[in-house]
Order: sequence, then C-alpha cells, then structure tokens
Amino acid sequence: MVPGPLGLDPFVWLFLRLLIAVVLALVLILNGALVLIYLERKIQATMQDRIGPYHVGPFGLLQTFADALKLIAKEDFRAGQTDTAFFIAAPALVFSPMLASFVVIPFAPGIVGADLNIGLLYLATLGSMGVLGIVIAGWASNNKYSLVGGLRSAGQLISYEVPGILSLVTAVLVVGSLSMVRIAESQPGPFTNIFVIPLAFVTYFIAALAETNRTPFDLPEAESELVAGYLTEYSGMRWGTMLALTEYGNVTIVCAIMSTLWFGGWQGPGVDSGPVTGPVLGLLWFTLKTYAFILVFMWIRATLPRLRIDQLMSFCWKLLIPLTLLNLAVTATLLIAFPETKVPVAIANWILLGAFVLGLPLIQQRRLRRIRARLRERTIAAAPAS
Amino acid sequence: MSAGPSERGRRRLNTLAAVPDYNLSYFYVVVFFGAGAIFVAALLTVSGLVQPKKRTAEKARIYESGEEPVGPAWGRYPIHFYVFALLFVVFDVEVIFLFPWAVLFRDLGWYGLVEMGIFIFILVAGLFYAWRKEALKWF
Amino acid sequence: MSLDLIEPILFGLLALAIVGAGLGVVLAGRITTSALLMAFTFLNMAGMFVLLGAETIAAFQILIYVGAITVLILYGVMFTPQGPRAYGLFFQKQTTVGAVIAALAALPVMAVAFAFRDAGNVPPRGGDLVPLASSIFTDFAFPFEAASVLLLAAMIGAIVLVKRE
Amino acid sequence: MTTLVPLGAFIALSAALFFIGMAGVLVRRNAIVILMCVELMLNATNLAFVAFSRRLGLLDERGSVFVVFVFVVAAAEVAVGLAIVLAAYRNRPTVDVDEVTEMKG
Repeated sequence: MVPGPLGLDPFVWLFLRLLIAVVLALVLILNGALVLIYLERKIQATMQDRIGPYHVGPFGLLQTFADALKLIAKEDFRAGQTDTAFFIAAPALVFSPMLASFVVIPFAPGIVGADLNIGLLYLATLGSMGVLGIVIAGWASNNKYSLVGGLRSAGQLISYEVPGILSLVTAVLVVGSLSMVRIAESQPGPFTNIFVIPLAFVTYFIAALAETNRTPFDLPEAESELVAGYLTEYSGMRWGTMLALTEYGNVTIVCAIMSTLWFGGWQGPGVDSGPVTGPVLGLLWFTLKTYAFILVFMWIRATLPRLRIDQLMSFCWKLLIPLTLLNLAVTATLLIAFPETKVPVAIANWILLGAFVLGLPLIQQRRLRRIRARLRERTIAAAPAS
Repeated sequence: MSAGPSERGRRRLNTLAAVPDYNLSYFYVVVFFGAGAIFVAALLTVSGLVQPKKRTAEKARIYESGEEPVGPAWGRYPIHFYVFALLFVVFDVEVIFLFPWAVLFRDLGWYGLVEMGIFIFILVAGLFYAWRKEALKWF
Repeated sequence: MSLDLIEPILFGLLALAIVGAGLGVVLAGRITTSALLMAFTFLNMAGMFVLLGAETIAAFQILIYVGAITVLILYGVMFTPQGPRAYGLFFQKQTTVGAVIAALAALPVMAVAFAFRDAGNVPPRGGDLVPLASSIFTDFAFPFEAASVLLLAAMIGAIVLVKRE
Repeated sequence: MTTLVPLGAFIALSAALFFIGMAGVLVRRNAIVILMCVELMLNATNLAFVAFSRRLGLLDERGSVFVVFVFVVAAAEVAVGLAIVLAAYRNRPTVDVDEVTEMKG
C-alpha cells in the first residue's frame, strides 16, 4: 500500500481517495451536463441566427440550472401497464456503466482512478453494457413507439459497436498496450497517433456519433417520427437521468477516448515542468482537447440531417465494417513488414482516408443512379395500364 | 505488459499515488458501479419527495400521440431485426480474439498475421453471404 | 484494521448473488425477469473471474454474455410474445422427477468439490492477456481457425433459418 | 496479505450453478428459458476452468484459453438455438417445447 500525501495513514488514504474519485466523477458528470446543455443550446442558436437562452442569469448561464430544478420538482409518473422491475432498473442500467467508465480515463499525469491493464477493453465492455439498459427501457414501457425505438436503438448500437471496436484495435496495434495511461504516455511528441492512423480516427468518430445517439444517428429518440423512442414513457427526473446525464456523460467519455488515443490525452507543452504545474497543465490540455471534440459533435448536430434507418444500417455493415477491417489488415501488415518505422502505415492510412472521403460521393452517385433507373422502369411499366 | 512504467511515469506515480494493487483497482470499479446505482436511486428519491403527486386515469395511460392505445405493445415483430443481432454476436466473438492478438502481434509476426488473416477472411465470407442473401436489408 | 478478509467477503456476496439469481432464472414466472436475472448472474460471474485474477476473461465475459448473448435472448423474447398463461403451465409434467434427479446428482458432486486443494503457488493477479494470447495463437492455432468455421456455420445456418419464406 | 478463498469453494459454487442450470433445463418448458439455463451451465463450467487454471498451477493459462473457446461455442449455440425457436414459432406461435412436435417421425 502506498502512503498518502501529508503523511496520511495508507488505509485512510485508500478510502479517502476512492471517495474523492467517486465524488469528482459525479460532479464532472453533473457539471458537464449543465455546461454542455447550455453550450449546445447557445451554439445551436448562434448557428441558426438566434439568441438562445438569455433570461435566467447573465447570458442565460443559469438556464440549465433552472431546468434541472424544474425536472427534479416535476412529477415522474409511470403508466399503469409498464413492466415495473424493468422500468425502474433501466435508468440505473444505463447510468452505472457510464459512471464506471471514468475509472480508467487518464485526466492528467498521475491523475487516474485506476490504471487497469486492460483499460481499453474495459471501456469497450462498458460501452456494450449500455445497450442492455436501452433495450430494457424500450421493452418495459409497453408502448409501440418505445418498443420500435428500443429495437432500432439496439440494432444501431450493436451494429456501430463493431466498427468502433475495430478502430480501437487498430490504434492498439500501433501503441501495443491496452492501458490508457500507457497509451497517453506513448505519444509524447507533436507526432501523435492522428498522423499515423487518421482513418481509424475518422471511423471511430463516426461510430462514436452513433454510439452516443447524436445527430445524424439520433434515430432511437427521433422526436418527429417516434415521439421520443425508448424515452416516451419516461418523465421528470427519470428522463433527466436517462437522457441528459447519460447522453452527455457518454459524449464526454467517447471524446476523452478520442483525445487519449489519437491526440495524446494530457500530452502538451509543459507537462514535464514540475510536480504541481505538470498535472495542472496536463489537465488543461486534456480538457481543451476533449471539449474541442464535443464542440465538433455540436457543430455536426447543427449541420447534418438525420439518416433513415435502412441507410444507417447499410452504411455500417456494407461500408464501415469492411473499411475498418481493411484498415486493420493494412495497418497490421505494414507494421510487421516495417517494424522500425511508422511512416509506411501513415502513408497507407492517409491514402485510404483520401479514397474514403473522395469515394463516398462516387458510391452515393452510383447508388442514386441505380435507384432512379429502377424507378423509371417501374413508371414505364405502369404507364400503359393508366 | 510486464515492463514497469517509464522513469517519468514512475516519478508521477510517487507524486499522486495511483492505485498500485490489482484487487484495489477492481474494488474501485465495483464501488463506481454501486455509486452509480445509489446516485440514481438518491436522485429519484429526492425528486420523489418534492414533486407533486396527482395521479389521474389519463396519466396512467400509455402515451401514443393522443390515440387510444390498442392492446399491449408486446406483439409480434418482423424478425429480420434478429439477423443484425446475430451478425453482431459473431463479430463480437471476433473481437475477443482481436484484442489479445493486437497486444501480442509484434511478437507473433507473420505467423500470427496469417492466422488472423484466415480467421477474418472466413468471417468476412459469412458477411458477404449475408449481403448476397439480402439479409442486410432493413425494411 | 486491514483488508485481510476482503476476498472471502466478496466471494460470499458474489456466490450468494450467483446462486440466488440462478435460482431466480429457473423459478421466475415472467420470462423477462428470467432474462434480467440471467444477465445479473453473468455480471457477478465476471466479478468472480476478477477475484480469481483473470481480468481479461472477466472483460470477455461481460462483452460476450452481457453485451451480446443477453441482447440476443431479449430479441428472442420480444419476437415470441406469449399470451397470458397460468404460472404452473411454465413447468413440465415431470417437474418433480427432474428436480429430484438434479438434486441427487448435485449432492455427491458438491461433496467432492470441497476436496480440491490449492497447489500453493498462486500466480500473480491480473496481466493474463499476454499469456492468453501466446497460448491461443501458438498452441491452439488450429482450434482458433476451427472456431471461425464454427462461427461461419452458425451465421449461415441462422440466416437460412430466419430468412426462410 | 489478504486471505485466499480456497479452490474448493469455487468448484463447489461452479457445481451448484451447473446443477441449478440442469434443473432448469429439465423442469422448464419454455424453449428460451431452456436456452438461458444452458448458458448458465456453460458459465458454471467456465468458472471451474478458470479456477483450476489459476489455482492448480499445472496448466498455466490453458484453462483460460478453453474458456475463450467456450465463449465461441456459447455464442454460436445461442444464435442457432434462437433461430430454430424463431423458425418454429413462425409455423406455430408457441415456445413450449412440449407442443413443438413437428420433428417427430
């Protein structure tokens, strides 16, 4: 056991540290949700040429706080025909794995809940647990919208988990370790993993958008077609826990994973400067990187329309998964062929990324032409009858 | 994975004391899980204490955009959803082989690469079969 | 005060949860309760693997059993709705015979189980990913390839069964 | 040093779960619950494998390798088993194993 700081007894320090970690994680989630919802509304407003919240507090800063108070004071009734045990268990089932993901995130040099050997595998595992809560929520509500939302959501989440994990494995190939701390430490220079495997980053980014139910993949809660999907029957604070806290918590986690795996996490100028300034600067870099990704998520929400469910599934299974598998194979082959240098991997990855970005419109054009041709044939065939 | 942390990393471990022990690390995980459940329960309890409770027959009904709900939702659904779950399970099993391989693949070299290549090729053949059979269509 | 007894205590709690939830799976009247309790059993079993020092196996256990198989079974439950039925109808005609056979078989095995003793040299906890990988990809290369063929067979078989018109 | 749980306790727990699963397979008539119980039995054997592998010191990691293959088999078994249940359900809307008798000669 390690003696604590300030000469604390190791045994006391052990529990104190655990308590601090749990409280910090909870504060981070609550605070994150409050700040992120405010940011989201302000950014959406700016992009749509509106003002956004401005009544409560200066610049409307206290708006989400007021919303949270309202949610707590709101009645969360439960319809009579719901499946009681499932309905109550679902919010905890989606919240707990999300909270537990924070254990392995390295926030700064030396600041991590627990540096598990299998950190990345652990994160992938917890990501797969979230599906269960959503399916159960959809099933428990005994509502047709909820059930269809739950089924769709399960289909989407489990499908996009595959390319997400495959991209993570590609990053592991380059780094050679599953420990999040080791991964962050392995990218000291300005040449982080993003320069080596950019395609894996792009595929993970797409999968992460889908995993966190963000636009353009927010079908499970599509307000305009499914009311609110699996959330229809949830109201008051039950809804607040399931949607607001969990969604923004998950967004924070995938953005933290991205910044750790591809952008060096807390790495940045000055993290070696001293025992106090080092961690502080590290925390600053980490926060900046993570929030940059979150802002991109919000920008995407303001820009892209929602996909249709069949487009969503075929994009995943027919394009994303073959592409990530190809990327994995190419990366592994080149890493074994040239064990000394990462330059060939980087070149191959940039070429593949270029092919993906340029090829996507071409594939889309061909598909559209085929669909239009089929439609024309059908109208010609139907014309004589009318 | 047996190599210790780097010199720089070790210095940091001494400053802020990461959890050194295997058992303690997972103790943290368990506590975080429990804390999540307790936090949700506490939040809902607090909310339950301050919220109004006026139950009416209308509120107790399932919300389906104002229409009267017809029967329970637990009816028969088309089973092509199942194909995606099935494919996912197969690729999930692939993942449990990929993770150990990714950590060790430098030492395994070409031998391991060919092994994994064959494995993935066979699974991709299955994916291709599903594609041909139009099982990847979502109606 | 120290953490000496934490392992036996955790073992006791996990064992209680596993046996209780396992019995719940068998005895629960609602199939959804059975499914949820099954997932709970798997989760606790992962805790048991962690206690044994096999963290990788524990992660795989959650990834496969909780993340994949439980979802598959929930899909199965959703696609085969049953009308309201009496609780008793969920059990077979030979319930007593089956229970007695299981109990009779269990007793001697449970008695023998406690006879196993540790070998003394307990390996260090955790870090089992690398030895696992080196075993799979060297000594067990053939079963590994056979596994892919098994998965392919399962995939094709299930698609044929489901897609049949 | 923490007190170790004896190997026998793990094996006994594994046996207990195995027989609970076996009782479930013998007793229940809902096909999906029977599949769940088979999964419980497989999981019980996994516990025994891991316990022997970690504590007996004879097999190093090979017991754990076996567990990985059990995962593969379990996934394949559930996938095909549920597909059969769903296909049978389509012919006749029941998951009662006593009522599904079409395969009888």
